[in-house]
Amino acid sequence: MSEIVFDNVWKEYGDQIVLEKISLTIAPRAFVALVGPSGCGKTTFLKMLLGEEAPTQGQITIDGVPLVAEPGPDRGVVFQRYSVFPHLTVLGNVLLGKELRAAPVTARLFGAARRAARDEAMALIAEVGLAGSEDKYPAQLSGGMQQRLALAQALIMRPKVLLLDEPFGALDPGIRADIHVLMKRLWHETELTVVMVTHDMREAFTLGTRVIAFERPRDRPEERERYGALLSRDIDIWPPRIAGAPLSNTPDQDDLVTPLDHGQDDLAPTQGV
Amino acid sequence: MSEIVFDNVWKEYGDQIVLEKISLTIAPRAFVALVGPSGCGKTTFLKMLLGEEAPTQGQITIDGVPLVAEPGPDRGVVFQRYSVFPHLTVLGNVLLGKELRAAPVTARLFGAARRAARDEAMALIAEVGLAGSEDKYPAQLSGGMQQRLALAQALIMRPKVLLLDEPFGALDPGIRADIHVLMKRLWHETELTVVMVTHDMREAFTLGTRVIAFERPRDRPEERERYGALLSRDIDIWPPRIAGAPLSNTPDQDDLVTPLDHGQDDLAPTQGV
Amino acid sequence: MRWINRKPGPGVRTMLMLAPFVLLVLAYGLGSMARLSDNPSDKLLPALGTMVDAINRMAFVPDVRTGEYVLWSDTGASLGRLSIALGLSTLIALVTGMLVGMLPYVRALLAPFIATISMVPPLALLPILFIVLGLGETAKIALIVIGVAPAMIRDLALRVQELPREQITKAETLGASSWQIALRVVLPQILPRLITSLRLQLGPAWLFLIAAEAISADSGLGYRIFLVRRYLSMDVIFPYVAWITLLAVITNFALDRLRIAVFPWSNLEAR
Amino acid sequence: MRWINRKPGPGVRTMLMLAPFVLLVLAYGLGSMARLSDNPSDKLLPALGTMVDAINRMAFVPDVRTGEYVLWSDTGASLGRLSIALGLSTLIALVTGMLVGMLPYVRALLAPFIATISMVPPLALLPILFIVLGLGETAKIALIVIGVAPAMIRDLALRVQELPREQITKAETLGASSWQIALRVVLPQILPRLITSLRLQLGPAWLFLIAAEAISADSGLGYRIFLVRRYLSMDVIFPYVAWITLLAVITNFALDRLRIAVFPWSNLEAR
Amino acid sequence: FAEAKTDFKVAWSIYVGWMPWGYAADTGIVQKWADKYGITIEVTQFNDYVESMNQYTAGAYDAVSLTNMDALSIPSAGGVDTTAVIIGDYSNGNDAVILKDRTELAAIKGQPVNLVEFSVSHYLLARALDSVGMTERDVNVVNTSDPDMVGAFQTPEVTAMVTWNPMVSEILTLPGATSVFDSSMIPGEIIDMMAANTEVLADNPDFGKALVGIWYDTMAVMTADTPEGAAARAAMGAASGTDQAGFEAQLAATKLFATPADAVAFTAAPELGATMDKVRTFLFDKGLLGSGAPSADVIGIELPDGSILGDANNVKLRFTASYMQMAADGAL
Ligand SMILES: Nc1ncnc2c1ncn2[C@@H]1O[C@H](COP(=O)(O)OP(=O)(O)OP(=O)(O)O)[C@@H](O)[C@H]1O
Ligand SMILES: Nc1ncnc2c1ncn2[C@@H]1O[C@H](COP(=O)(O)OP(=O)(O)OP(=O)(O)O)[C@@H](O)[C@H]1O
Ligand SMILES: [Mg+2]
Ligand SMILES: [Mg+2]
Repeated sequence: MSEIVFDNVWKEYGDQIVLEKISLTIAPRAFVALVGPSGCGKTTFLKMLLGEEAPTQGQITIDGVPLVAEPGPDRGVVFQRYSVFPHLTVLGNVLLGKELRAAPVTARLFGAARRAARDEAMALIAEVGLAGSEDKYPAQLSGGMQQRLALAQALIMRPKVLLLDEPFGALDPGIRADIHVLMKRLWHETELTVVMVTHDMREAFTLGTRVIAFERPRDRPEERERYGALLSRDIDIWPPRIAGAPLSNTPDQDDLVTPLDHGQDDLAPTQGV
Repeated sequence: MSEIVFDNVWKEYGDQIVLEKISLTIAPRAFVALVGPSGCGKTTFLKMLLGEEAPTQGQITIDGVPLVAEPGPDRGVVFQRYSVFPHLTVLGNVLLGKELRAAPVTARLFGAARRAARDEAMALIAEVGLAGSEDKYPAQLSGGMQQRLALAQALIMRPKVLLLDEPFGALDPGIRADIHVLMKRLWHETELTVVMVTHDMREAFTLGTRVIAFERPRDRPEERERYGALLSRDIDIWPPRIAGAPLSNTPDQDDLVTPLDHGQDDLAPTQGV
Repeated sequence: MRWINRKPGPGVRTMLMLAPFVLLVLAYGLGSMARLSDNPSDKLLPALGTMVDAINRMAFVPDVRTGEYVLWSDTGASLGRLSIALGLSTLIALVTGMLVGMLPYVRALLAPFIATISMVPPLALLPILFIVLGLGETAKIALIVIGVAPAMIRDLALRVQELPREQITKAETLGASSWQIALRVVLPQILPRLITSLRLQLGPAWLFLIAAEAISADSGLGYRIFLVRRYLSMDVIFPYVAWITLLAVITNFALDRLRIAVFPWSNLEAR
Repeated sequence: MRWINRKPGPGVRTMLMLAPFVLLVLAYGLGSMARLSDNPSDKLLPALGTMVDAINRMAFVPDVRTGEYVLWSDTGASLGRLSIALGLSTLIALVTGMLVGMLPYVRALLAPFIATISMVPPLALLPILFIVLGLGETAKIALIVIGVAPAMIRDLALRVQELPREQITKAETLGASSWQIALRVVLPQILPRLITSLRLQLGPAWLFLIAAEAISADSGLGYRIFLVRRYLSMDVIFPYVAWITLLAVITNFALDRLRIAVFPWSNLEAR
Repeated sequence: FAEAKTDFKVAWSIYVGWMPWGYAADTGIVQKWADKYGITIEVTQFNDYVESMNQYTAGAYDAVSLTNMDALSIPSAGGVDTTAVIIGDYSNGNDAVILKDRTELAAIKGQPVNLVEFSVSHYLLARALDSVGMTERDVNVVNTSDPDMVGAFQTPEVTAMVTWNPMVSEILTLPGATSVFDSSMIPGEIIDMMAANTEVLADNPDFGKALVGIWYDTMAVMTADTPEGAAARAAMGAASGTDQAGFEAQLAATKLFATPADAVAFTAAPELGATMDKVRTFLFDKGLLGSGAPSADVIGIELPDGSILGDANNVKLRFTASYMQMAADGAL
């Protein structure tokens, strides 16, 4: 069920300490939103979880087992950019994981195996709302569609952990609201622990079950190198969201956001000027 | 005092109609926020105002005079990216406009003229909060600092109109709040009409005196080419903000935004899930 | 309006495009007339009519010795060599470039060596090449490969390294092995660049081909140019040079079309 | 761990780097020994000792006829030609590249012509070059310029066009004229690329230099190589080729350092 | 190392005196003689003379066409024991010293002279200067590649040139060009021959016989005043980049030994020894007999009568009339 434990993890690049004494337990099926100022080490934290970077000190375990030191199919990922393959169509992108798993040498599927994988991929593509675009290349999709594609591509591997590094940072508010709905549904329906880095507070609190903030307590230039960021806040959302629990009928505030309906709660504070 | 008038302006690229029947009067010293979905023609609108693109039909006038068909020093601009020159230091970037104006052939200033321009530039640099970074290159600055630099660079020309194309889209919320304060102050203190494109509703309503939305009423794929975007909403902020009026002491909501203080007004709506 | 903002219309554009070519021909014609009026048997700048005769002789009259149409057999021989050599270079560059670009061990091993090799002037090593590889087609092809492949390898290795790290990571999270990453992620993305890289090397490839044919051959465009150079038969050399240029320009254009046809996505990106 | 993720440590890295060079020397040694045991006066693969003798003779013993130290006077002659030619090419490429890149009219006029010219094999046009420019230094320098400048012009024009349109617009809003944009926005940003472009053309430039010196000269590295080629004096040719390679590698490296020193911002960007 | 073998490779390069080899290969004469001796002979054409000699010296070929001087300075000085199997012709005007706007050889003093350094042109220049009491110090030699001579002569810098045909006849058609000294004034000193590796020849005398057989069969065709002869000369002209008339003009300046008997007579005459002595002295002066050679005697040259010029323990160049004699005797 994938409980992730960080046990006093430090990360240094050369002389620069990026993260200090991170100790943290992420419950199975949690949706952790990770926030913090630019450069504080959020991406570095994700990279360690991915296995791309090793901690300088301390240990990371998943279900008690030390983390494999390389990215693998148990952990899916979506980045802000470059998450999909520009040379593959939508279908090709989603199929890729299946093909890699099934055919170690050719990395391609044929005949019945391909048809089965294709059906699964098509279902997933429809689920993220890309039905009809199967034969398009990523460059022909909008930013929001590309990120949905990246999600579908990661989810077809049924990873235990899904890591998202500012996946929606480059999107329009309207598109972002759509994708939030999708994200929530997927999290409810799939057996997933999610760790998402975001710059957007609203997003963190809309989606997360838990919001974690990193901060550098000492951030004067001359101190930068000697001190890293710490885990400075850790808030559980209340009342708790529970994965798989039936979606309440009250629509999410975010889903309503369309450019001008926003007015109400934003006009108020600005009237002070 | 620069009143800008769009008189039934259409813009087409080849067969594709991008903007339709835009008629609009922008009052002197207005701060117009321009919103709308991606691809609806916001940047195209700005380009026409800049003089980079000519309207296919209709006319744009500033103070009754038809717009010069080329960008010039009366209209300043800040883009989301690439607004500053990577090969010049902060000081060099701000000085550039002065040098171009004063020395048509060498485009450089020497001696006393340079010292005077330098003093003015240094004052402006300090005003946008970059004092101390005069000798750094843009690549050594954070995104927020680069955008302040772009502002300073545009403002030293004392343009009548300042055009901003998603100038703060790539910035952190914390940094963005800082720059909003700066923007407001500059607008109050300088004789400026501002037109700002943004994706961020909050930003539009925090800064603008008037929010204009473009929308494509017909946006099915087969209709895309035949119909352009229209001016769909036009909201004056109430109570009106007036340029140059003393800043009220009530601090702007935005200025308070630091990552976690955000909680209050964002937690509420999400509890519904 | 500033000059940087002024754009010529389509008619003016065509005229401007043709102007330098027309000027070149005109300048040639005048120069030729001036020299020929001094010395009617001057061979350096033959009259256009003389060149037409020469083209006619080379292209449409069978050679007394071999009975072949010289221009066509020369073209065939040269293009044959060139295409084998470029095919080989492309293959070598693809394999080596991918290995160097992807695997840090291979990169440590080969990158400095290839960078050095690419600076060796191949013409100076011709004797060795001919002796090691014999005088047949092999040595000529090898000269082209040696002259062209190092630059292509370096270019491709660089492109492989420029692939966003995120893509490799993503592939790893999809369970890809090194081999699978090479096959499904790196290779297809590098192929369009391979074609572009090949286009950039067309000029040098012709150069080496001509140099090789100058030394030992009994047919080929370069062979013919060097053979008749002893007689300063510019009436043959000029058309041959123009023909080589035309072939190169066409190849260049065709390769680009090929890239767009085979890898449509590679043009979408450039938007 | 996947091979793409394995990185050699610094010690292993150095060893790997040296390995191909050591192997090359070893292979040469073995080949040389094998040939020399067949024919002790074989000249194709002379023993390393013979080469040291030759180096000694060329570099440290004055020539009986001229009293000069041959290696150094050859190097001086070649580097002199090369630097004048590369300086000229750089200048031409800078001016033309900027004009073609910035002004749509000039682009329409020259871009197709330059693309065509860059495909002409310059070696084939040597006779013309000689007659127009004489047999002296001018023709040699011109050959290098003709061989090298079109590629540089195209590269630079492309880079100028790649400058973000936003920068040009911004400059216009600061009141810049076309000339001022060229001087203060385009030129300084294109200069570092000019150096890189120059580095890429070092290989071809040496090639054309050697070809020009082979045709007519009385000193120069290429002259010497082709002169002693007549006697298959590989004991002189090998050290000369190694020396040329070394010079090219050093120039390449020095130019890159120069770029970083003079345009510090051009390296910041690459982060 | 050489031993009995059946496959042989012959290199020749494009020059008037060697064009018959290409013709012989094209028309089956080579095939005929190879079959007769049960061997194969591969004949390869070179565009570049120097490269053909280099290849032979490096062991890639068993026989090569070259001049007497180059045979001594390249294969022989390179340790390859070489035997002149066929003396085909000597240059009788094919090589010339040409001045621009001057008609006296003496006017060459102080001028730059363009020529292929260390080639027979260089030798011809030395002999020409000698004839008017000058040495190479009185001129300034500029190395110039042979295919570019015609173009080079038309540049203002070039005022004196030494080269060979076909360039000579092309240059002499240019205004102001005068031949002031040519090889007909030193007859028999610039000899064009077909030379083979001595060891290969010793182990495979049939190879030598085949070469001679091919050569004189071809001579018979090309010197004949018949339509076949004219066709042969036209073909050779085409192969060398000109036409029949141009080729015959070059032949006129070449003393071709049409019959084996003529060749044997020339080879066996005592003048050959005197010529080779002049040649080796010239080469020694230029440092071309090997660096550190103590005297012109380092390399032994065996003459047809068995006498040896130079070091008898280091004979690397041999002249023999025996194969041509077999042809003369009809003993092939
Ligand atoms: N490979 C590396 N080598 C050296 N330093 C690095 C490396 N990767 C990251 N850093 C440094 O580590 C710090 C944290 O970087 P990281 O990318 O994790 O920040 P982040 O929180 O993701 O920032 P952002 O919000 O801008 O994405 C930065 O100071 C960065 O310069
Ligand atoms: N130079 C051009 N040629 C052809 N079509 C263009 C050109 N520039 C823009 N367009 C088209 O005009 C439409 C509007 O583009 P524009 O960049 O103005 O949108 P936008 O509102 O700024 O979008 P975004 O929010 O993504 O920046 C788009 O459909 C675009 O494809
Ligand atoms: Mg990050
Ligand atoms: Mg836009």
